[in-house]
Amino acid sequence: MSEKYAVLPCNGLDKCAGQVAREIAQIVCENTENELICPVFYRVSDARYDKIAKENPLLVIDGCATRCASKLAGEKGLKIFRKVTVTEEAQKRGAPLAVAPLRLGAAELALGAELAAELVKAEADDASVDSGVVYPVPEEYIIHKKDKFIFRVPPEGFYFTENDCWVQPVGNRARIGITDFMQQSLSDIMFVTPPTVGATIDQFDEAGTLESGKAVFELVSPVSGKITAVNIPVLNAPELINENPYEKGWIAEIELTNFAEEQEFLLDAAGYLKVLKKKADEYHVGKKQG
Amino acid sequence: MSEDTFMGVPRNTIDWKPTIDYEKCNYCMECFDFCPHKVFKKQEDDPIKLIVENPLNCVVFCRACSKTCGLDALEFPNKVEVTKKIKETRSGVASGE
Amino acid sequence: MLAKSKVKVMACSGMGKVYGLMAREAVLQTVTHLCPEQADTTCLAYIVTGDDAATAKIVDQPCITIDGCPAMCSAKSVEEMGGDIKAKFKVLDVMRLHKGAKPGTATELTEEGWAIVDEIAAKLCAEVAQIQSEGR
Amino acid sequence: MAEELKIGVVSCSGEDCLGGTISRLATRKMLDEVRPDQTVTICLPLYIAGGQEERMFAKEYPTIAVDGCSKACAKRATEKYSGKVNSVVFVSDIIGDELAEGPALSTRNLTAEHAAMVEKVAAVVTQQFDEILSKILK
Repeated sequence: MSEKYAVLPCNGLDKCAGQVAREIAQIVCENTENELICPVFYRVSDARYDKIAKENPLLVIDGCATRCASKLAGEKGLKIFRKVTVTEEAQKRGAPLAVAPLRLGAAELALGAELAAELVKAEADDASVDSGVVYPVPEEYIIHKKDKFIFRVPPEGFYFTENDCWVQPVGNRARIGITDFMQQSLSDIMFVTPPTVGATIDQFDEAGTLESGKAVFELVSPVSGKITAVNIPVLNAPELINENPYEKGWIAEIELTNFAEEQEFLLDAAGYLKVLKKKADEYHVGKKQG
Repeated sequence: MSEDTFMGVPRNTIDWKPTIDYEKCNYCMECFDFCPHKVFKKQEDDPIKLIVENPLNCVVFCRACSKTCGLDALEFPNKVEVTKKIKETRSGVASGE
Repeated sequence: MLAKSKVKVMACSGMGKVYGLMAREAVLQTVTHLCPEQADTTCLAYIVTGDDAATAKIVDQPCITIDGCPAMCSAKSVEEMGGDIKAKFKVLDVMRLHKGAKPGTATELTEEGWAIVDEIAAKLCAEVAQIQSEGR
Repeated sequence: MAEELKIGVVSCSGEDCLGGTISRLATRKMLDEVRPDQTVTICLPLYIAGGQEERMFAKEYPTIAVDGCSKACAKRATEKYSGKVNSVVFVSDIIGDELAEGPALSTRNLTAEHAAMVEKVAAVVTQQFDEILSKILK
């Protein structure tokens, strides 16, 4: 899990709800390491905020149902990690903002503080989900070369399925992802739909999908268990998977339930290498060129 | 190739292939164009213009072609049951038939 | 008023993927139709050679790069040769706003591909205008 | 199946003149139609943006550079970063300097005349291609 979020408020100036959204964003950023995105500047220029927005989970704060901030996120191709709409929250609390004046009074400030506190707490909860497990980064890779393509396989610590997915177990936790061969077959990955955190899946169940201009690929989970985290940075920057699917390009973390038994059905590096060689010979990655 | 295996069991003992629901299929041929393994076959002169010709070519647990089908006309077996069956076959193979 | 130097808009013109062609076409559209007075391009291949005459065209000049894929060929080449990059764009980022779109091939674009090219060109042009207005 | 022989075709794909567009399209024609199974290409700027893998290109494949104009960017960049090229085809030699140095062309405005130029250039590339192959196979 990354340490901070990007916060995108609507900052609406013509409604009380928009002013509250601004207030919430400010309080949240004051109490966390989060980075604030100015929606006005972001609209006219990608450069200033693109990196922050793409590399961190995105928290969107909309004032009213016009949802300007959500729409802006959509236009920029960003995935929203969490969002809150001020008018809806006010409604839930039985204190609608419809007639509130533009300048924030005590009641509006209190609402802002309350919603901000909830968001800060939710963020702390997200962080506690982080298992703190350290996944060793492969020091080197076994290389299989075919024409101008080079396919990497981590020599140890990883197990594979014949569906080109891997699992890296550490204690009772594991990361899962796709192999270098599958990454190259898909080419530039554009969309990542991760599995749901908290979901329990069986071995070989679907654990999310990846989509490129060429195809949709279903990640076949090598193991059973409960999804404990997803790799947020890859949602907005799927190229991390293309760059290295075993390291920064992992997809999800899972709490293992039955690894000892399931391992029997998985391949080690040598076993997967055989499968990979055969696949590479059969349909050497279509006609992708540099 | 007949010696093809998946997870250590002969491929032909695993029931994994798409089934075309002809009630839904409109022969758009997206799945045919997509599948690199020649699972499907076009039959231009037949009223049934598309069939599953090579079920054993289908990659076990792959359902990618069904994602190209806007009409949901491709069905696959239940993964959990197929896995169970594979595991049973494996223990059978291991214990010497 | 001081004559401002034109912003150099540089495409990767990648050969292998449709995104490279889209970057190329978006630049041609920008410098020949949308804002020929404010922007022009120069040959990236020439820049890549590292030739003095070529790099002189971009050294310390305001540049915008548009790349097809995350290899970022244009951005990296322009940076290496000393161009002052004001903004970097990537076709793939725009493609993500058009889920399921079929833009064509690295040889030829479809109607859908051309529509996205026009959208990218409009973005490039807006960025050019902003850079010039800020005197950056 | 024996490892098939492949030949690298690298074009300048330049943005300054018509020659760049024609070089690009002729190379694409080799990839798409003329020798699809034997042609490999690389994006020229990958010599800078890429890694070791890309810089090995001209060492690994016999390479033909297709250049739009006499600046010979595809040839020069390949030789500077990767390795010797086996042959250079100049679009400007085939369609004439004046035409080649005209403004760059969008494929939106491709005419039958342009298509004919692409054909001509691709034919010369093919001839070089086959010559290189026959030398290697000897």
